Amino acid sequence: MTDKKPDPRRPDETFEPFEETRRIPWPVYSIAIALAIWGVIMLVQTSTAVQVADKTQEEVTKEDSTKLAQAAAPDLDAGKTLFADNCATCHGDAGEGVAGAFPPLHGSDVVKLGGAKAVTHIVMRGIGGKLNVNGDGYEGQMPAFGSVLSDTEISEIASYVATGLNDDAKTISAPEVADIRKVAGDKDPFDGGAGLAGLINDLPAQPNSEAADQGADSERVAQLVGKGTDTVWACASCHGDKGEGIETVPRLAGLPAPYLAKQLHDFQRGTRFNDSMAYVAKGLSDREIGELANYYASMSSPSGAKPSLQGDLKRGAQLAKQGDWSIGVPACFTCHGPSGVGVAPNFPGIAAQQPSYVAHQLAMWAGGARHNSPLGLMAGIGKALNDSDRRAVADYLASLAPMPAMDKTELAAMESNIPVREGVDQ
Amino acid sequence: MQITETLGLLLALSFVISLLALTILIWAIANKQVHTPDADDARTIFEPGEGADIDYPDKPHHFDTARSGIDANSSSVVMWLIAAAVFWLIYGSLHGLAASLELHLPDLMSGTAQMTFGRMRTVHLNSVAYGWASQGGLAAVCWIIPRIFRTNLRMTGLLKVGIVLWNIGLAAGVLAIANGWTDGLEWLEIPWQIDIILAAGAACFVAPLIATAKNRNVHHIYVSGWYFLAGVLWFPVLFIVANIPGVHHGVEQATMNWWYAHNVLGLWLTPLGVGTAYYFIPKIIGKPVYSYALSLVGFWALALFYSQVGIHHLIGGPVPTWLVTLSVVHSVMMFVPVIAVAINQHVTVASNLWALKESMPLRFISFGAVMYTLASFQGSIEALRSVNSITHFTHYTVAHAHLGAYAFVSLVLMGAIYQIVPRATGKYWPFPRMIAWHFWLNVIGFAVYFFSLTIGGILQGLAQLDATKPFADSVILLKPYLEGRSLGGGLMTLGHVLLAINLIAIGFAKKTRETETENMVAAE
Amino acid sequence: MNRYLPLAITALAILALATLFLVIAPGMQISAQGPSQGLKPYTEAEARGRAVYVSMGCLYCHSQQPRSLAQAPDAERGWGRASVAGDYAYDDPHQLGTMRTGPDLMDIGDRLPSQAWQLTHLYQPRAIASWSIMPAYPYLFEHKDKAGPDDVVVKLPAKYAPKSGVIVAKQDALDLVTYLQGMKRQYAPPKDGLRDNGYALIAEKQRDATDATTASN
Amino acid sequence: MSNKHPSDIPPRGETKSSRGQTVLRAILAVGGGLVLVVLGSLLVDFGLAPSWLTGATRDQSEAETAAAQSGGETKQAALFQPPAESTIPDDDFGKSVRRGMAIFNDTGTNAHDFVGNDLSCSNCHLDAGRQAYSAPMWAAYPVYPKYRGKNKMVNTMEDRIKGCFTYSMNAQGSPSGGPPPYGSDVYRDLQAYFFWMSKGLPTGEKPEGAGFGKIDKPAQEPSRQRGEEVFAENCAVCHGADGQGQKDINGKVVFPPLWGPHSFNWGAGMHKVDAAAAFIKHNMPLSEPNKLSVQEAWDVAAFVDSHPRPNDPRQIGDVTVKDAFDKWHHKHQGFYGKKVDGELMGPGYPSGDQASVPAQNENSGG
Repeated sequence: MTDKKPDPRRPDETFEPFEETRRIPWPVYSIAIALAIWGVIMLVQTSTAVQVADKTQEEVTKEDSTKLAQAAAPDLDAGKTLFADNCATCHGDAGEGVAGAFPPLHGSDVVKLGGAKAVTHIVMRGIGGKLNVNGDGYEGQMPAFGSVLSDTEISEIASYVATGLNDDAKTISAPEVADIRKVAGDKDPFDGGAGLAGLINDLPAQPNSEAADQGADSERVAQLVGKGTDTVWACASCHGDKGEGIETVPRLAGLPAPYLAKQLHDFQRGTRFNDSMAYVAKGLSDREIGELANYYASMSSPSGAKPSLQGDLKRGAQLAKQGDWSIGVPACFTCHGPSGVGVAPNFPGIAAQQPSYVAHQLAMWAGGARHNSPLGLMAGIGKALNDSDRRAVADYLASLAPMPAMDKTELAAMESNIPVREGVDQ
Repeated sequence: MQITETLGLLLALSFVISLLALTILIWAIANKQVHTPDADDARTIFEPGEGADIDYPDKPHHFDTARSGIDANSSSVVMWLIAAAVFWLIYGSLHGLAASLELHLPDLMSGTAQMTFGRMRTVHLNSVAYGWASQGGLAAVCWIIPRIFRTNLRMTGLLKVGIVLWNIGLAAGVLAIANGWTDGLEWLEIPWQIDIILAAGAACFVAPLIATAKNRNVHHIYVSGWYFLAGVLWFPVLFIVANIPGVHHGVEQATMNWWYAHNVLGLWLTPLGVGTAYYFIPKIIGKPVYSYALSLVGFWALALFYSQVGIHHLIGGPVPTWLVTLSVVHSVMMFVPVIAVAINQHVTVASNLWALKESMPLRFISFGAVMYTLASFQGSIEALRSVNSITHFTHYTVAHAHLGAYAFVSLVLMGAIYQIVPRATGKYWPFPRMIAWHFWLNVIGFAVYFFSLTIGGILQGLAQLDATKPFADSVILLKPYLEGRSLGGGLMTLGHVLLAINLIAIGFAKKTRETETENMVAAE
Repeated sequence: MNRYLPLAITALAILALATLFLVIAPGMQISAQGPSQGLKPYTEAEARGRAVYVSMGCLYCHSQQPRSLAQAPDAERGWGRASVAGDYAYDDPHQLGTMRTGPDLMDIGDRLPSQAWQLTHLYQPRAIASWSIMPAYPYLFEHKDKAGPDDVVVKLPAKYAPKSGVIVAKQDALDLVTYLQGMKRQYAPPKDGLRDNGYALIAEKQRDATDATTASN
Repeated sequence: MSNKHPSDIPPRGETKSSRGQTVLRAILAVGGGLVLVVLGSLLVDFGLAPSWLTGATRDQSEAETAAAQSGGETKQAALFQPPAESTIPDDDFGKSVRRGMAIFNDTGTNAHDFVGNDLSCSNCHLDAGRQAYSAPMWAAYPVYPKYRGKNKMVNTMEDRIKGCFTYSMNAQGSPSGGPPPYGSDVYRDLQAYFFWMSKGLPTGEKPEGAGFGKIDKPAQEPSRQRGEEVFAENCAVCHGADGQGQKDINGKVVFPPLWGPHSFNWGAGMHKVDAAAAFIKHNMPLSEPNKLSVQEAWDVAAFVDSHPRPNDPRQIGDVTVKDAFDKWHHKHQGFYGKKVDGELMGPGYPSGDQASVPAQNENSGG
């Protein structure tokens, strides 16, 4: 390019003859005006955003004042609704109970003698094991609601049970519930009727507690859970001291041991995908997996979950209790048991599970990144649910009381009975 | 509550002010209410009788004789700046390439803290933004301002002090960052203590340039002059306000951060690039720019709208809705100045396509100018909330940033260097063919780079929006595109090395041009 | 455009206007909000860890600003609820970030609370995830023949473990992990928390539109 | 301005005349701007603009994809859609509907005295009796009263429900020892529920979706052996390897038993292999209807229906299994009265011992 000759197409000296009249081309005008109109529209919309925010704030103050009013005297109507949502599944709509399975609350000697205070204790801590009500024997597991219901809510339920279902005159207020929570909030569930002896005077004879000796966990398990090994992190360092999980780390407490063991084996084999858990599972022996699974299955702990995904709880409840057959989704509880307590060995409890975990796993099933459910049942369900459905159901499940622990005798029976079904994943 | 309503009003006010200003401006131009620049003004860059010959970079131009006094006066400052700029270009490119390699070969250089990705990338950004683009741009400013004002560059000594301070500050800053001492804000990583040196250096540029403008020998300030003079005022203000320690924190600091970072692009690098292109395109072609009156719209709309786009980096973030919308709206309004500049520059080039074949510098500069249009259009679209959901947080943004800062600003400045250096030194480029090689390496390298990251970024963004895909998917799918980026970056770096070789070689070359120039003067 | 002074004054006035709208006005609004209830100032160790985070340039791959569910499934990934301005009240420098080459870290302390996990991952991310492209940070650790009584030993798989001796975390690594463990932003957000609600508005508008269509059908 | 090139000085006279053009251009520009805005908003409103431009919410597009994915959707749409639960009125009629629904979904609890096994109505009438092709109640209600061959008389809905209690719910094993007496509130509430559900359907016409739907004849004779494999593969996860279903930690039945003392008796419709095959094909496994092939459905139905279960309540006293077979079962495609692995199907379990493990090889009569 050094020795270029001047270009033969020399530009005309009088170029741009229309310079004077061609000021600003009209497309420039058009575009500028169109953009300006668009901009004004955008800004008008944003100004409504300001109003939206203001409204919310007012609503908040209103909510707060209603809450304060409630604190004074428990709202029995609210108690009735809460009873229908949380208790009626087992105890019946009118608290009539189910013969041989769930003790009645209407006309129950336990409620009559203990009043709203005893109900509060039981609702908060849960109860498991042998129990006599009105002379009939029951042996069930009632979950602890302390971690999923507020003081106000418990006071409403307990007051409704005491005064609405029975003719006790005394209700219990939210501050009183708060006092009970301080003393007894984090205690284990009552050990059958015998456990209530200290709480209720003159309680008719109760069967002896048969609390299976939970026994000291093997040193190895304690080591794995609390400290980990040279290569593997401690389970509790992510899943929490009580196995309650957090965010996308799932709750493990009370899940069926065979289910837990299968998941660990799947992580080992790569049939379930999670880098951290694959790392952990590869560092565990089969024996350790079995022991850990039993450890967590027999663990009882409060719920560590609360709705946090802005899910529509009504829709969530519908999906959990009735399903949405128009998109081919049966109720969660059809397989995962009433109130999501789980059905061993294949159907884990889903109550009080961490919402981000549930929503994320449903999404992973939908996308195929997780594919280890029996018969691939969850894949179809995951695909049928859309984003807001996933969040709705995850949030609803997070609002439920946690599943009770499985006792060791039950676990032992399960282990011997359940054939390990390998290779039927997908 | 009170404050929200006030802000709602302010928000509306801001946009109304911008719109009113723009309307008045356009009305005034259309109705000749103000003196609007016209074709005569556009000819300011030419001497009488000039403007019919292509301004060959390697051939003495008859116009240069008239200007040789002016050029000789500024040439040493310009050459200092160019030498420093090209040094930082090479230094920054190598760091950029290394950072790019680290993204797909993570264990390649993991042994030392100084070479970790988070630091290499930061050194790259600071080197190229403050070392290369700013100094390259200032070189063009110091070259063009005296020419369009037909006066000598004033206070060249102070300018040289500024250059020395700036480079000392920058070197200290880059070393600090590599060793982990950083202010921790994007574009503002250099510790504020070191920023004092840089601010002093920047201040040394303001006074001489204003003094030169004051002493100009022309009535009309050519459009490049508006951009340059506004830019040299804007940048020090931005730089000082943003770096005051202890004032900003939390989310307010984030809004300040992006007010600064985007204004460094919009009110500093862009004016440098656009101003340079506005001068060299008509100058090299030898014809004034097409529809010069539009340049007024281009400049003021840029100032009004570009200055408020920064918060589009925080769309969907923890900042007030009104603030985001304000920036989104202004981002889209950027179509106006960009179209104006595009009509000015591209029509001038398009009606003189023959010149692209003749002049390598013009090829760089007009390619850069086209990239300015594309980058701005892309930026406006990217600021829309729906598009931003996909592209934000992904490598798409990186591609976009390079489209603006590299394909536009850097290529324009490289073209300017190829045009200026022979005139400033009075020598020929020793390896003219390498200029063509440089051009094509950069264009091809950039194309590979840009399309890799654009496609990869969109896929990455879509994967991250899809709840049914684990996060890992967005990383795994990106890897081949990251490799493509390294390939493109490697080609670009190679191009820069060619520029550096040419520049070093011209330093050792024998003087050749001056004699020819003298001959021409004699001939006239 | 022939005079310099008007040009300079107008140019600076425009910049002042932009500063008013982009920095001063939001700054006032944000500071009127104050810190979110539930947000604690950084402890000394957390602040030291944060300095390591800043100095290593974690910002360039990790954002700290979960988006709203109307925009992206961040919360579903366990990245936490959408953040509001008050959540950052104690941040200086802010680390909001603009890239998600890696995941958002606003709520990492909730999602991955394990110190041991974090140390392994910092020492060598690929010991956990083979696909990871995060840098390793071996210089935050030292190789010792035998761990001292106060040393935190990094748990490593055989592939990345030293042939003899142990890898222990330096103070920088421990501080950094303390900072990460403290990144918990799951407390209830203030109802009037400042954030970009633009996406929620769009979603609302579309819902209204859909409702209108269904109603007319 | 010393540098003006003479040729570039414009003729000043033109300036005035260009004024008019300015106005014209301004009008053109405003018009053009408006047209752009209108066109743009029309495009957006009619959904012609790409979704990435309009920022369509993810929910919407996902829902569309989901709808597109489920192929059966179009077929489903043609079926009757029963009203949503939320439309049950709040008056006394609504209360009756709700009671009926409660009985339907948890029969053992809410009609405790009349249920002799572990089943609920909704175990076979899925989705609370709303699911098409799983004998939805909205499809049954409009065709009653009708003549039934099973008892050779005109059956009212009450008669029909009584039959369900008698056979499918094995009322003979219930605390009361039989189905609810005529006039019981159980019938009233269940009928209220069915009536509410079928609102809007013409009476006397059998709607599409009724019964268990049609199933093709199998290519091969149904095989218990193949059926056993299908069962282990697809059914055992929920119904247990022994077909006895599963209960939760409190002993509440979650998955119903398919045979044995706690399942439906030999008089129930589901003991017929053709009925069971149709039900299985169209409804099982839950959430994956039509997963099994026609052959597999027949095979596994044969396997399920060839196990002991409570006796046909009509086969009491002196009536032997053979008598019952000749009188009621000879036309049925089932295993009643036949020998399976040397064991006679039909004798049931000794009454009053419903809970015990089935006695092996017991002779007829009982």
